[in-house]
Parts: sequence; C-alpha cells; structure tokens
Amino acid sequence: MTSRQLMHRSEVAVSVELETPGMTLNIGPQHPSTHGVLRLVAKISGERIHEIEPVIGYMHRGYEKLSEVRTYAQITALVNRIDWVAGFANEVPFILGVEKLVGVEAPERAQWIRLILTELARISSHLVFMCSFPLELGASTPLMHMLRDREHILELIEDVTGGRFHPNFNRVGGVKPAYGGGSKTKKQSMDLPAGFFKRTLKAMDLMDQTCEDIDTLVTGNELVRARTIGIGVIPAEKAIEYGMSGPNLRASGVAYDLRKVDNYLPYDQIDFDVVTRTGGDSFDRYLVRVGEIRESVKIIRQAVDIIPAGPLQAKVPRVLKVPEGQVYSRAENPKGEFGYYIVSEGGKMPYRLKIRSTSFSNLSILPWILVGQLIPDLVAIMGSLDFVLGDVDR
Amino acid sequence: MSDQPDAPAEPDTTPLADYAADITERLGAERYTVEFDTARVFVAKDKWVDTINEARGELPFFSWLSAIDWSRETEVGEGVADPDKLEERFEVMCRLSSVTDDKAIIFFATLPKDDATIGSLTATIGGAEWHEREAHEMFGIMFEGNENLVPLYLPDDFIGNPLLKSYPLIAREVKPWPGEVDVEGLPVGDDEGSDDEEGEA
Amino acid sequence: MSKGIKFPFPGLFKGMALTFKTMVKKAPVTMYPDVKEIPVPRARGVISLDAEACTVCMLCARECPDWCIYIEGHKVEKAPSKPGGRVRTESILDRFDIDYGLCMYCGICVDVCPFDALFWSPEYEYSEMKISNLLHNQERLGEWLKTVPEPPALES
Amino acid sequence: MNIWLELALTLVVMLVVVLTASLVTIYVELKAGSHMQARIGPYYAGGRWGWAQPLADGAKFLQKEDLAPAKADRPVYRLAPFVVMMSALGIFAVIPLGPDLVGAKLDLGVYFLLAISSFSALGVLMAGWSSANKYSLIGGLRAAAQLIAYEIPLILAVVAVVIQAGTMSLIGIVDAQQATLFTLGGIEVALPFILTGQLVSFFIFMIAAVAELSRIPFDMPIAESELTMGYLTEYTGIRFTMFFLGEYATVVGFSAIAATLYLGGYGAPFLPESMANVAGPAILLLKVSALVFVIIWIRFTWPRLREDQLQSMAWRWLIPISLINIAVIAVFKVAF
Repeated sequence: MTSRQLMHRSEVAVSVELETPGMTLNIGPQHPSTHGVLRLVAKISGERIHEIEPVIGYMHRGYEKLSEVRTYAQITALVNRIDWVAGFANEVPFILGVEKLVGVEAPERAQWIRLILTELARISSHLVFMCSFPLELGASTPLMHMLRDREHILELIEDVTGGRFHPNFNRVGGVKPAYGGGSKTKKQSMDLPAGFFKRTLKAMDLMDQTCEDIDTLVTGNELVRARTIGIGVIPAEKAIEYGMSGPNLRASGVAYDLRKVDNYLPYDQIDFDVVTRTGGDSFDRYLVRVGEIRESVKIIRQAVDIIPAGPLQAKVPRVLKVPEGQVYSRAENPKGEFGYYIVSEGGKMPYRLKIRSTSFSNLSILPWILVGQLIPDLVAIMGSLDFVLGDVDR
Repeated sequence: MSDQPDAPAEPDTTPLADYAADITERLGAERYTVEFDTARVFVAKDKWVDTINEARGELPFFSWLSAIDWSRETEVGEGVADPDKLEERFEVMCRLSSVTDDKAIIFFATLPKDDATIGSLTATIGGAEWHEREAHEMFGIMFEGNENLVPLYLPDDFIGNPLLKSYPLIAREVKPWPGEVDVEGLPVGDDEGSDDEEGEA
Repeated sequence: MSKGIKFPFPGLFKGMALTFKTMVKKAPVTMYPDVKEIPVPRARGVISLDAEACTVCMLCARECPDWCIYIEGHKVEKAPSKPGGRVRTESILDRFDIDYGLCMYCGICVDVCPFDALFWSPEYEYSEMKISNLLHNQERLGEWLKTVPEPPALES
Repeated sequence: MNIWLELALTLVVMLVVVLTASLVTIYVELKAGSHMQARIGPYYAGGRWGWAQPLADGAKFLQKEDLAPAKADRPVYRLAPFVVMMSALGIFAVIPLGPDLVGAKLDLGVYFLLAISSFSALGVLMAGWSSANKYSLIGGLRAAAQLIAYEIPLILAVVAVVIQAGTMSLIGIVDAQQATLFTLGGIEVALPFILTGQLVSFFIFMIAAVAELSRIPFDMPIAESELTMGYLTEYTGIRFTMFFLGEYATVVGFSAIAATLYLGGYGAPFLPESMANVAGPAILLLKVSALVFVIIWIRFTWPRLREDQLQSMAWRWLIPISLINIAVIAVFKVAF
C-alpha cells in the first residue's frame, strides 16, 4: 500500500519539511462533510495528510444478497434506493437489462418518458451537488437556493410517478400502470398527466435562471476559485484506472458518455454535447456538472417536442419468468456509469445481481488522491467527487 | 435488439461478436460467448492477471470486478435447482471497456471452491483494490498479491461470506412469509388461474 | 497559493447582489402545518383498502417486497346462484393489516391487485408516537378510501 | 456619587446593552440570513416573526447538561468561555455612545481596545487545547495563527487613524471627525475619517476584524465542514452559549469600533452639541447596524478561504498595504 502512496508527488514535498507525523485524525462516520457515514482515518502532520484509509460499509444494506430472494419487480423498487438523489436513473439500466433478457422492448413513448425522467433525475442530482459542494467550502446559501429550485424538478417527477425520490416507475416492457389490474381499472394507464409538458418547459426556463444563479453565486466567486482551481487534480489515466466515470471522468478530459456511446433510450435522436474539461481539478468537476445541467435542459426541451403518442406497455406475461442468461446493462447515471450484471437461471428471481454502483468506483480513488492534501482541500475534493453513501455501500 | 435466449452462443456477426472473437484469439483466451450485447471471454485462472493487463492496452477502463458463486446449496429464493447442475465453483469476472466507443469485454475465470485463489490486479489497476476486497469478504476468494484484504463493508469481527449461496438470509428465515398463511384457492373462473401455490416451492 | 486574490473581485459583489435580491423577495415557503401542501393526485401517501372488493387472493401479501401485509381469511359456502347449481365457496376477509413501519411505498401491491381493492391516497399525515400504531388495520385502511382522488387527466 | 455604586450601575447598564445588542444581532442574522437563502427563518417563537427565537435558543441551551470530555483539562476548559466573554464585554467599556455616555473615559482608549479584543485569542486557544479533541486542537491552533496574523494589519489600520486624529482617546477621535474641515456657502462641513483619507485603512480594518471574529470568509477555526465546529466542538449548554453570545457581542463591538474610528461614531453632521448625548446612541446604533448587516450579508454569500491563503493574504497584501497607507497618511498629516 505504501509504495503507491510514496509515488504521489506531494509526498516528496512533505518529506523535506520538518515532520511531526503520527496524529491520527478520525474523520467521520459522523462528520458534516462526509455526506453520511463515510469514515476516513487520516494520519496527519499539522493539517497535511500523510496516509489515509477510507472506511466504508456503515450503510451496507446487502442489496446484492437481497436481490437474490426478490422478484424482478421487487428489485426495481429496491434499486431506486441505491443512489437516492437520482432514483429514477438507477432503475433504467436494470429494467433495460431485464428487457434484454426477456426479449421485449418498451414502446417508443415509454422510452421517451424514461429519457425525460432520467434527465430530470440528472438535473436534480446535479442540483444536490450544487448544494453540497459550496457547502463544503463554507457557503451555505447555494444550498438553499438549489434546494428551492430542485423542488420544481421533484414536483415534475412526483407528478408523473407519485414519488419524489423513489419513483419505482419502470416495469419490464414499459412504465407502471396507474391502478392495478382489476376489471375496473385495468385500462388506467400511467401516462403523463395533463399539462405535464407545459409545466416541464416552464421548469426548464426556471433551470436556465438557476444556472445563472449558480454562476453568479459559485462559478464567478473568486474565493471558490481560489479554493478549488488546481486542487485534487486527477489525470485522465488515473481516473480510467480507478474506474471513475461520469462528470468526474469528463472533467479530466475524457469525453466518455454512455448516452453517446451506448445505444440505449432514444438519445441518438437528440442533439446534445458531451461536456468536458481538461484540468481534472475540483473546479473542473464542478464546471462539468453545471454544463450538464444546461445540456439536460436542452435534451428535455427537445424530447418534449419529439415524444410520440402511443402505448406505454409492451406485451409481457403476467407472471414474469426470465429465461436463462447473463446480461450486463449499464446507463449514464448522473454520477457516471451505473450497471447491473444480471445472472438469470430462469424463474422469477435472478440468481445473482452484481450492482456496479458509480460512487463506489468514484470513491476508490480516495486513498490516492487525498495523500498529501490539506484538510480543507480534503473536503473540497470530496465535495467535488459527488458521491452518495447509499451508492457506495449499496 | 436482443438475441433469443435459447440460442445464446450461436455465431453471429455483430461487431461486438467479431471483436470478442478477435480478442479471444489475440489474448489466447479459452473461449467467448456473446449474448444480449454482453461479450464474455473466459480465461484460464493462472493467466488471469497477464490477460487483463494485456487487454487493458486497448480496453483501458476498469469498470468492475466481482464474482459468482455457482453452488446451489440453498433453498432460499427459487429453490434447489436440479441436482445435476450442482457445481462447486466460483467465477471471477472483471469488466474492461474502451473509453471512446462501446467495446467492452467481461473477463471470466473459473475457480474451484476448495482452491479459491487468483492473482490480484492491484499492481497495475489501483481501482481493483476495493473490488477485490469486496469479492474477498463476500465470497472468501483470495487475491494473491493484494495485501490489504481486510473487510470493506462488514465489521471486523463478522464471520461468514454473505454472498455465498450457503449463507442464509436471516431476515427471510426468522419471519414467516405472510403470503403463506392462505391455503385457500382463488375464486374459480378468474383469470389468475391456480397461481396461488407458488413462491416457496 | 494566492492565485485569484486580486482586486476588485467582481464575483464576490455580484454574489452579494444576488443574496440581497433574494432577501427582499418573498420566500417560497409553505408554512406547514398552518398551510397544508396539497400533494399531486398520484402521490403515494397511504394505501387504502376497499374491503368489499377484496377476495383474499393473497397476491398483494405475496408480492410485497417487505412482507408487510398480513391477511387472514376463511371460507364459507355460498348457496348456488341458481337452484341446482354448483355450491360455490367464498372467501371472507378476517384481517387485513399493513405495517407502515415496514412499508417502503413501492406500490407493487396496488399494481398487482386484480380486484380493485387497493388504491393510493395522497394523504400523508399519519405519523404516530408509537411504532406499533403504524400497523393500520382493516377499518383504518378503509377510512383512507374516502381520500382517494379521481385519476388525473392524461397528456394526449 | 459612591464609586462602587457608579461602577455597579455602569456594569449593569453595559451588560444589558451588550446582551440586548447580541441577541438582536443573533435575531437579525437568523432572519436576514434566512431570507437571503429564500427561507423564512424563525416564525413561531414569541408570536410575530419569531422575535423571541434567540431567547428560546438561550433557554434551550441553559437547560442542557454542562458536559466536559473525560480527558479534558477541566479548569482550563471551564474558564475558556469566560475569557472570551470578558474580552467581548471589555470592548464596550470604552466605546463612547455620546460625549459623556461612556463606561470609562480612557486617554488610551484605542490601546485598551486593541489589547482587550485580542484577549479572546487566549480563550479560544484555551478552549481548543483543553477540549481533548483533535478537531478542537486544530481549530484552536488555526484561531491562534489567524488572530496573530490579523492583529498586525488591524493595529496598523488603527495607527493610521490615530496619526490623523492625533489622539488615542476614542472621544478625541470622534471629536476630530466633527471638526470643521471647510465651509461651503456658510455651512460648516465635517466629514468622518472614511471620507478624508482613511478609506483604505477602513477596508483593512474591516477585513482584519472579520478575520478576528472568525466569521466567513475567515471562519476556519470553526469551519463546520472541515473541523465539525473547531474549538466549539465539545462545548454544550451554558458554556456554548457564552461563546455564542461572546461571538455576537464581539461582532457588535468591532462594528462599534469601526463606526467610531471611521464613521464618526456618535456624531452626525449638523447635530447640535446639546443633543449629542441624547441622539448619540441612536446615531451610533445606526452606523453599527449597517456594519453588522454587511458582516452578516457576507456570511451568507461567500465561502471560506483556506488557512494558508488567509495567512498569505495577511502577510503579503494587507500588512504592506497598511504600512504604505500609514506612510501616506503621515505625509499628508505633516504636509497639511
């Protein structure tokens, strides 16, 4: 373990100074900037970190084990609790994987609804980042402003799915029916509620304003720049080696976006850019996310124009038995590549479900990136990595 | 979009299948399958580390590493599969992908359960450490060369490997299933048919 | 280290202008509980039961991921609908409890109910001082039925 | 009058004034800060607009158990809040609310102020050390480093004022700002120091004061997201309340110093001398409120700096600038 840390450039700088290492600082699991229950055991000298050992697992819920005794429909309810700030985005890769196994494809309108809701989830997740990141740096006002504006997005999601955080809206072969399968309500589809598009477009206009507010409050703020530019630089090859994905990877200059690369949901019919930056520091990771909010707004505006009318459910047997097979299905979650490796042996439940959660891989770089940093930079870097502990621990 | 499940490994000519065939040959792997847009390449256990390091030249992105326990010893879940299929082995899997296009391969290596040891990737892939630690505590697989195989999620004094099929899920054992109470059939003539006795086989 | 520390910091003062503007504007706050927030019709607040429609088929209890629905019933024999017909049995619902301490509001039970006995109601004010009181019995679940809204109009 | 009676009266009046001012400041921060964050803030306590929220908070804190960590250095731990509180109250002893409304008419008022205000550093360091908590320790050390770094620009900024006024008595400084500078159409114009050459030192003073107060953007000693609460981490109940009140009293205190030194104190243009003792407190209050509001406003807009950035800002920018400023002021003083 030590050999890798010794290579870190700041380690060299530290060792020529007068050292008083040996104080162990236990950061977390109950610490304001660990977003929950992450624990970092740091050996520090002054405020500089010499050695750091992240300890995770305080929120391990064993979803992979739980999934082995649950039907696919029940797992859908489970997986949107993994990364709870973007619940809908977690369902999409799972349901797409199961659809591949079963061999059905959701009707076009359902696909577009999924796309719109995924992008709404992305905006809401990035807005949470816009809350927490300045808060780590000590600015509390962006938090409240962004929570206020996120409410517009959550209202839209709740309007359609009935849940703000845990939509549980996807079903194999389409989206959820509104009311049961009873004789009276059988035909009640869970289509978008009337006026949804109008409200969506209005909310997108508000999001434009929000982006400007972010720029005023955070991007343009010289103190934020002083605190984050050049802090926590992750070179592209390191990011790739540690499996970092999403905005964290794109901030290092790798234009890798599954929405462009993989052929899932009708993203190919939409014109949008992959936001990248080249610096790979905390400020770039922040800027990529601001840019992605803008791109998502663009995507939703186009999707609202394109979305066709039509059915919402493909024909799926009532008791879903998934044939034997193994599939890996991934999608671009707000935080990066989110995937499920589903092993089915036939039957109602998967034999094994491997959840490739984004924050887990994004955080695995912590022991490398934090060595040699100062404690104030530690919170800036961790804030810029945008993780959710539920996503780390599963 | 998806292949038919009953013919998974039939030689098809999708770009991914071509690529999988190509890389299998170049790396000297054992075999490959492509089903449901998922390419799997099987390598021998002792060539695991070398193969993956070589493959990283063209597929640099380390996506994840995990394992499957193929022993069906448990009655939890779908019940016991047929006895012929009972196997005592692990499969370790590692997914690498390109960062420019959608090429990706999941590498598989089979381990016998009584010698669940495989080389560690941590020397070249820093990100593999956490994944290997997770696989170690969840399955009990040893990764030779990873010195830091301490539990990642579980408490230090935890005994057992939770993702093994032999490890019971206590939550489902201590509480009776509420759906079991009913022993009565559905009203006759309903479209639900006689679906009432399933669940716990 | 002191990169960016130079006069005259336009960003700092723009930010202050924004916070000042926000201060003089009305805060968008719903003063719950003085003012109630009205949830959308589809909101998953609480599950209501139409006991009349329930046929004790147990589907909901079986599909529930959390095993939080407890149903008991018994069978009675029903007189044939026409003389000489077959004797039919009917299931009578004795107990239908949902433990909201366990429920995770996934809505699968409502989805699978084949007889229109379960509905979502957007009501959300049923917190309790004791966790055991979160077990809603048949009557309590039936009362929620009054609050079930009409399904909303759909976007065409 | 009996000297003891006078002293007791002064103390009681001062305590009431200071505590009221602190509570009002806390309330304003709660309320204004909330509105800046698109919230409402206190609403129910006391009826209208939640005006009694600070009192309710205080009552809550008083009920809490007075805990000390097992390994704390107890005497020091217990004493620390008193030191901070004393330093905060001491400031008000010499601030003139009017020509005669002053706790102690010291000829060396400025000197006393600077001495007593830097006393709080000692309290903070004591709190940080004695809590037996690593976060507290780091916080305490940060506070000490910060206070030392900012004491110098603060003093240098004040020195500029002292040179211009030619006195170290606070009343003298206020009087100097009411001296007629020139007559314009028969009207005698007197300007506060901020308009007569002290603009630079005013800014330096305010920056240094905010740093001394450990408030955003210089709140590294308590930096919630880094050090949980820094030296305050372990404090509960009444002792935490004392730190808390002390902080806000110091906010008011430093604003009052700045108002006195740079904004003309209790004086106002065209104020007849006979009214000075009556209207003085109100005028000073107005000026203090404006400064306090700016400090609160900054807190709810900006993030915090890093400790080393703060140090480099103090040593590389503020101190040289204030030295140049002194030189310029001195030259002008001699020349005119």
